[in-house]
Amino acid sequence: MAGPVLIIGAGVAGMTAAVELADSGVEVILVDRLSTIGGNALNLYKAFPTDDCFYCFEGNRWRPGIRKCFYRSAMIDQPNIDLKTNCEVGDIKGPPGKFTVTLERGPMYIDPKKCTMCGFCMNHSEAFRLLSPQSQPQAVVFDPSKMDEGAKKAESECPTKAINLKAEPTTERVQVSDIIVATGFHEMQPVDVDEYGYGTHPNIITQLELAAILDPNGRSHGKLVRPSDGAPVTRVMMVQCVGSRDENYYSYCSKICCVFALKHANIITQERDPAHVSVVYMDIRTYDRHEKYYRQSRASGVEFIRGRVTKVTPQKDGTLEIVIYDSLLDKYLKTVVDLFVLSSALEPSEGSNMIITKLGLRNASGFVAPIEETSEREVEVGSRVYACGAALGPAEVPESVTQARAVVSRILQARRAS
Amino acid sequence: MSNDKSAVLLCTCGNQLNLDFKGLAKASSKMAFAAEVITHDLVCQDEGLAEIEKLVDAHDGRVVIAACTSQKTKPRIDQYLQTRGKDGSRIQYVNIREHCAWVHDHTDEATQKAIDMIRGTLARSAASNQLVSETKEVSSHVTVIGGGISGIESALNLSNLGYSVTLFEIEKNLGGHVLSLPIVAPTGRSGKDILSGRLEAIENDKNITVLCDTKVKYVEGEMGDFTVHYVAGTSDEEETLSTSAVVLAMGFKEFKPTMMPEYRYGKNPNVLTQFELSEMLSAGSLLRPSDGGPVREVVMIQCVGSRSEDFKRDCSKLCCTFAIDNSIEILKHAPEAKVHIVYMDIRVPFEHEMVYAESRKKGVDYIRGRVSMVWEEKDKTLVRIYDSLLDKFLDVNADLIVLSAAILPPDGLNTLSKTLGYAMENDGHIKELYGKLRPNETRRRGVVAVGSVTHPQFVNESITDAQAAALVLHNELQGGMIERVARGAVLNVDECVGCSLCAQQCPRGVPLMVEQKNESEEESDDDKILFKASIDTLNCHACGVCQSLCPTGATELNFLSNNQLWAEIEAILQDAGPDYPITLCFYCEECAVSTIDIVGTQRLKYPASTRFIPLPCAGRVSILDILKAFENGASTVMVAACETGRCHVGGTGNEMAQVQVDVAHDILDAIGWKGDRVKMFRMFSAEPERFTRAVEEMTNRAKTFGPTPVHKGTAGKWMEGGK
Amino acid sequence: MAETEDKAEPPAILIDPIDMSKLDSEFRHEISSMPNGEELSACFACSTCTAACPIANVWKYKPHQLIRMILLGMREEVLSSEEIWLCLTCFQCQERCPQKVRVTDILFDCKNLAAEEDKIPPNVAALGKQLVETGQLYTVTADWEREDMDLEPEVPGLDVEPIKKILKGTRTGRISSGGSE
Amino acid sequence: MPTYNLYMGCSVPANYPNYEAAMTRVANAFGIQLDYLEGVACCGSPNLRAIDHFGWLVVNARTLAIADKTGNDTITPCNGCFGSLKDVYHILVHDADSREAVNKELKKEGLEFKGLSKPRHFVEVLYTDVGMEEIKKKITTPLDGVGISIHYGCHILRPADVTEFKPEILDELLRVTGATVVEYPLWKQCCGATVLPVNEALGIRLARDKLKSMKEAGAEFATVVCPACANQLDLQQLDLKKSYGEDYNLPILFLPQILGLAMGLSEEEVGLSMNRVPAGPILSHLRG
Repeated sequence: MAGPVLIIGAGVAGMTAAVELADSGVEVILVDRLSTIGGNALNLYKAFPTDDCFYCFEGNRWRPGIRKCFYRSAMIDQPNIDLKTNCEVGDIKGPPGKFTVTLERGPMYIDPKKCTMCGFCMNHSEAFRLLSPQSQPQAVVFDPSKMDEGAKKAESECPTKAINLKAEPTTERVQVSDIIVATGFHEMQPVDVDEYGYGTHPNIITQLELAAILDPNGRSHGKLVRPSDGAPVTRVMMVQCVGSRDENYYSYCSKICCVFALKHANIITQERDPAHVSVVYMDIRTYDRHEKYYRQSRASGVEFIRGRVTKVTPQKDGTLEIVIYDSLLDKYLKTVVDLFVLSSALEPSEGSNMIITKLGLRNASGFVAPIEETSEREVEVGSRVYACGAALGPAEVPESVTQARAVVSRILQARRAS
Repeated sequence: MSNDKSAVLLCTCGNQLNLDFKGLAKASSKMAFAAEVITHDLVCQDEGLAEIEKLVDAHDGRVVIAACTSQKTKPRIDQYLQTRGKDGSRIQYVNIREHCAWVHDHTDEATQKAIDMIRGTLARSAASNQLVSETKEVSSHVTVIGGGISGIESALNLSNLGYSVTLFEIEKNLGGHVLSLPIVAPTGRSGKDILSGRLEAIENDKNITVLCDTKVKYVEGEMGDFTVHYVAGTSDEEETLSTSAVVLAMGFKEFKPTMMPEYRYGKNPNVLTQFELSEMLSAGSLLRPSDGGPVREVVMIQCVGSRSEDFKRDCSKLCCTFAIDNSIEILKHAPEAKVHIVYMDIRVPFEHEMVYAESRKKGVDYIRGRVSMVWEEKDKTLVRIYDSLLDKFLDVNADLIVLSAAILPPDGLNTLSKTLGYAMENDGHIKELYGKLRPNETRRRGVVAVGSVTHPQFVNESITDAQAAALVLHNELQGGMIERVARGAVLNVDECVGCSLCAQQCPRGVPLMVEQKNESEEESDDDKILFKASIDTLNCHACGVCQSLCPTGATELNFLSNNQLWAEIEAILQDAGPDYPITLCFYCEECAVSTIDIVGTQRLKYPASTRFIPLPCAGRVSILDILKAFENGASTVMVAACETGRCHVGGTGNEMAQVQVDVAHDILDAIGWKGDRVKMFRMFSAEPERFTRAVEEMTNRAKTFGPTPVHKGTAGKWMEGGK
Repeated sequence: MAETEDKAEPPAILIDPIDMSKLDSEFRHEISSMPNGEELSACFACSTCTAACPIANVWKYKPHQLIRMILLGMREEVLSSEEIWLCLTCFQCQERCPQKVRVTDILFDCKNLAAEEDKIPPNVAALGKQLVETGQLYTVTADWEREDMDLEPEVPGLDVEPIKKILKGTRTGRISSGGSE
Repeated sequence: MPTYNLYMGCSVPANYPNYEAAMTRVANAFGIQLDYLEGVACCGSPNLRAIDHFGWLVVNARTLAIADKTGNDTITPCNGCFGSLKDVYHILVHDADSREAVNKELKKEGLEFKGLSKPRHFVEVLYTDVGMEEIKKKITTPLDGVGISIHYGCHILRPADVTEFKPEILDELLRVTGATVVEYPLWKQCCGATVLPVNEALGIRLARDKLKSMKEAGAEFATVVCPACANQLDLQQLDLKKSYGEDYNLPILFLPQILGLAMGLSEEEVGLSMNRVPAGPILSHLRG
């Protein structure tokens, strides 16, 4: 029997599932724990395999065209979609088809339907800000820790009365027929991979942090600079498989780090002020057509060293001295770099872990796994429970989209059958 | 007449916009096409929406809304009106917030820009048509070409969604490569096992017709009305089948490395490809082909033909996993056997890495390096390997040498594309509509591609593909009753001269050239066949490329006719002159509008001497439109479009625009103007400075080039064109 | 992988790393700007060239290592290596390179660079000298053999002077005249 | 049959008049006219290329420039010369700068490289311009069943994009004589000639491996189309007795010699006596 579908996580996968279901006339409740949706996509600047803005998103019947910019996805104005940001899933009860789910929503200081981003509140108080020009919903967010007089003035004079500083957390129970787990991934913080010294020095960063530096909407307007002192970067070293393919951390291959790293290497060597980039690797894994990134990076002078990093030693001038073992030359190399970038493992998001335990799902290295070990249907993870995107393991955008569509396809099929 | 007048609704965004709204209202009310002017503080809130509804009723749907970006307000307004059964299809939008108030320092300049753009939009609105929702009934039959795992899964999923399916397989029976896989990662089950249940389901599904040993020769037509031409078995009797949509699921072809002498493939029976080994293993026997002797030592060689400029440039993705799975399988048959895998980079995604580890524990020996040569001595097969980590050469006396040969697209994709009209990748696979967000879809509506026809895919990925593609077709066919607002190109057949430019250049291959029954009037044409275009507006993606190319104006977008656009150009440039040189910017409502909006949201500043005209796609702009702009007093013209290779209609809209701009540039040069007064720019909303830089460039040119011949009155009228 | 298996740092004293800042980062451009060098950077160190080489086993630096060294900028080591002169010029490495790197040709380029710095094995230098002096590598001694075969004793059309003249003016001349001008 | 320039280089005329004679006689038999190029000498390869790229370019460009004046293609019987001429031709045709620099030098002699005369190997001309049918007609005393291994030589095969030569050409030219081509693992391997000056032991080792491989594959004798290769495989066999204590006794014949014999030329006419390893088997076969 029909009822709304709950989608947990509003990244690429979750949103695709939501939009496809809505288009097919199925009501969905789309929840995300953050106050702007889009997941990791919003922070990645450029996306492979097409190398355009990460935050563009599938078109649909409401927005014809094959894709649209993210801020136009009008998630709060689409029929059949009930978007709940700043919202976590509490306990889940009841039989498949009749799940009763508790949704715990943080205080809604700003009513996204009312906010017009006119800027009035931001002019009066630091407490209000726009997370990203692409943020969805298009609305400011309020940070209670920065509460001040201006905020109160803003509340009383907001043209649309969109602000409620006294907002309280709310809890509601919803009944849903199916659950889609789209909780995505999280980039491992390699703090305890001691040989790389992450966290001990500002110029030792992860690929996601590098993406933020390269993003023209970011602090340095896309210029490649050292976090320590904002000085231009002339030498970068990236090291692959940090926490991946490593029995001490995650045994699996995180699958997209190589492409991710080479994409950044290409942006640096081809679109930014000249800088020398070297990549230390065990195996370069540019699967399939991604080989293109490997070809291009070699052509644009990126230096590849097959081996491992032996030693990282910070220097007084903010640079880092690095000793690498080159397994093809069987020699040790020593160099000095401004920026040391770790291609850190992709790990399951906290969300996934929580859902896996609550719904008693199988897991694959902590990610959501198909319903049976021997199952070849990757998106069917439980009875009336589905998963798509990086919740199932490291995935690229197109994979997430296909999996989301597959989920919707299966749900519609099941509904026809009953 | 009065019914070409529109109401103007000005939004002050809660009195937060730095514009002179009194002046704005005053000026607007004086405009020829303005019926009434209303200033409202919150158009996007319920009061505002109610106001819009009133105006729509009062003015036959002709309303010009001057507010923030339509990209945000339109969906809300559309839905509000739709739920009340009102028609909002004539509403036009002017962005006076992100495109005016937020980006210009001087109120009066920003206000003047808003005034001009409202005037222009009123002119567009005057000739706007109501768009009606149309329905079309099509058969709910889908054709699946290819009976491998992805084809089988497609058939089953489509059947579940209520479609009747014909499944074509060129071989004697269904199953494809998977039939011969001893083990299917990550399930641990055999290919046969994966298939058996499905084959049964197909048997018992009366909605699925299976045609094995049958070759599809070609498919013609368009969504809802395709005709499949095929021949069964050895007969050369061609049969046809009419269907509404096509699923391409022909799988892949394994490379046969006969032209690589170093491996002796095809010369030495003990040298096999990885798939040939799979067949051997799933047949249950592991013997030395040359003499049926036992297999004690196996050498597998990775990247044979893959990652090679001579054969296949890219990685074949599956080979490493296949090799590892097969090596473990070999050890099951012959526990004492030694297996060496010679590789350059081992590439096993996610948890396949653990299978890699398992194989190492089981004793599979991995050699990073390459093979020098394979040769025979008496009845022995020897292989010499260079180990790049040991820096040593190793000779192995091998019973089996297994080449992980490249995975290539299947034969016949090119032929089929000729009539079916999907696009191809350079590597010979089928090109997906948009690599990032529109996988499985192709350039042609109603044609989807699943499994390895687009790129090598694992079994479970192919299955997911098939499930997803079924949804894509279901969204298109809507169970046989297609219902959609007919927003797109409309063809006036009488005006068509059959030049077929539209059919050749449409990014989505919508226009078809159909033979005309020769109406006997002009018998002078000695019975030569006359072709004319035919356009199904429901299939159209409304980019306007056909319109910008059509020499006779036979095809036009039903929401942006030539006269509408030309009227807008004339009106928006009404006061354009030499003293305040105007840069007119045609921007596409894809990457360009986003970039310009983001510039606004970021409050970046640029000169206010700019005027904007939105187009669905830059491909809509024609040489004529550009010249009209100059004729009406523009000093410079810029076209803001999507990045190269990133066309939002799924093809070449932006490149067509580039052509129009280049030609316009040359024409200007030819008639003694400065060609550099027109230029095209590629927008990218992640890089808003692209737009501000572009505007700086064109406004500077406007200044430095000075008055145009039109301003000086020295320009000859080169343009009588247009109705 | 060694790193991840035991995380203990090797005692720094045992490591004598190559200081990359002392290497010649221009070397790769010097080579790739030469007639056959364009594809140099396409190398992905698969070592097919070494596998294809019939004599790599007697080389200290293998072909793929020489290419690595060029990319890294180890100019001195490459140009003074014996290997570049040991190359058979059989072109098997070049023929089989999956990335179309012209390995043999690049070694020719290296030899020329070495020659420019007078790093030439004596016997090769001698051959150069002989070319400048005689205009040919082999001279007819047993002309009776030619007569036996009814061939003119003197090779028809042979004229060594122009070649001697040309080579005197090029690097060969400089090398064989000893020091550089 | 067209006329060709004949570029002998220095090794064949000095060391292998038998090759030179066999070639000219076979050529005559097919009515091919060979005109010795006037005023040319050594190609210098590959040692010259190694130490003096530019000098090597000019020297060979000069040969081709002289040939240009005749408008005819230029034939050589030597893989070394063939490799040099082909390579230089390839470079000058594809690289305008080198071409300009080289022509600047040649101008001093009033010469210019135009690229009109294509460098070609004698065997390739036989295969392409004469054609197998014509050759077949001329075979009077076939070498039925004699097992022959082919040493192609590096510079005729590689780099393939430059030499544009296919190994099948030699296979077919042999088969047409009725002989059996004996395949052997090391068919691609170098004869070792190039390293002799730098490392003689290594050079000899390569020749020896080559001979060993042929012999073990069951070759009765072997054929070459290059004087340098002949030095290594024929002459060297004598030293191998000393250095390795191995006696392969594998006769090495130039392909035109074999072709000539099959076409009825006498041993004297193809100068068989000058081959270092006596060609016993084939003679007995022809007599028998």
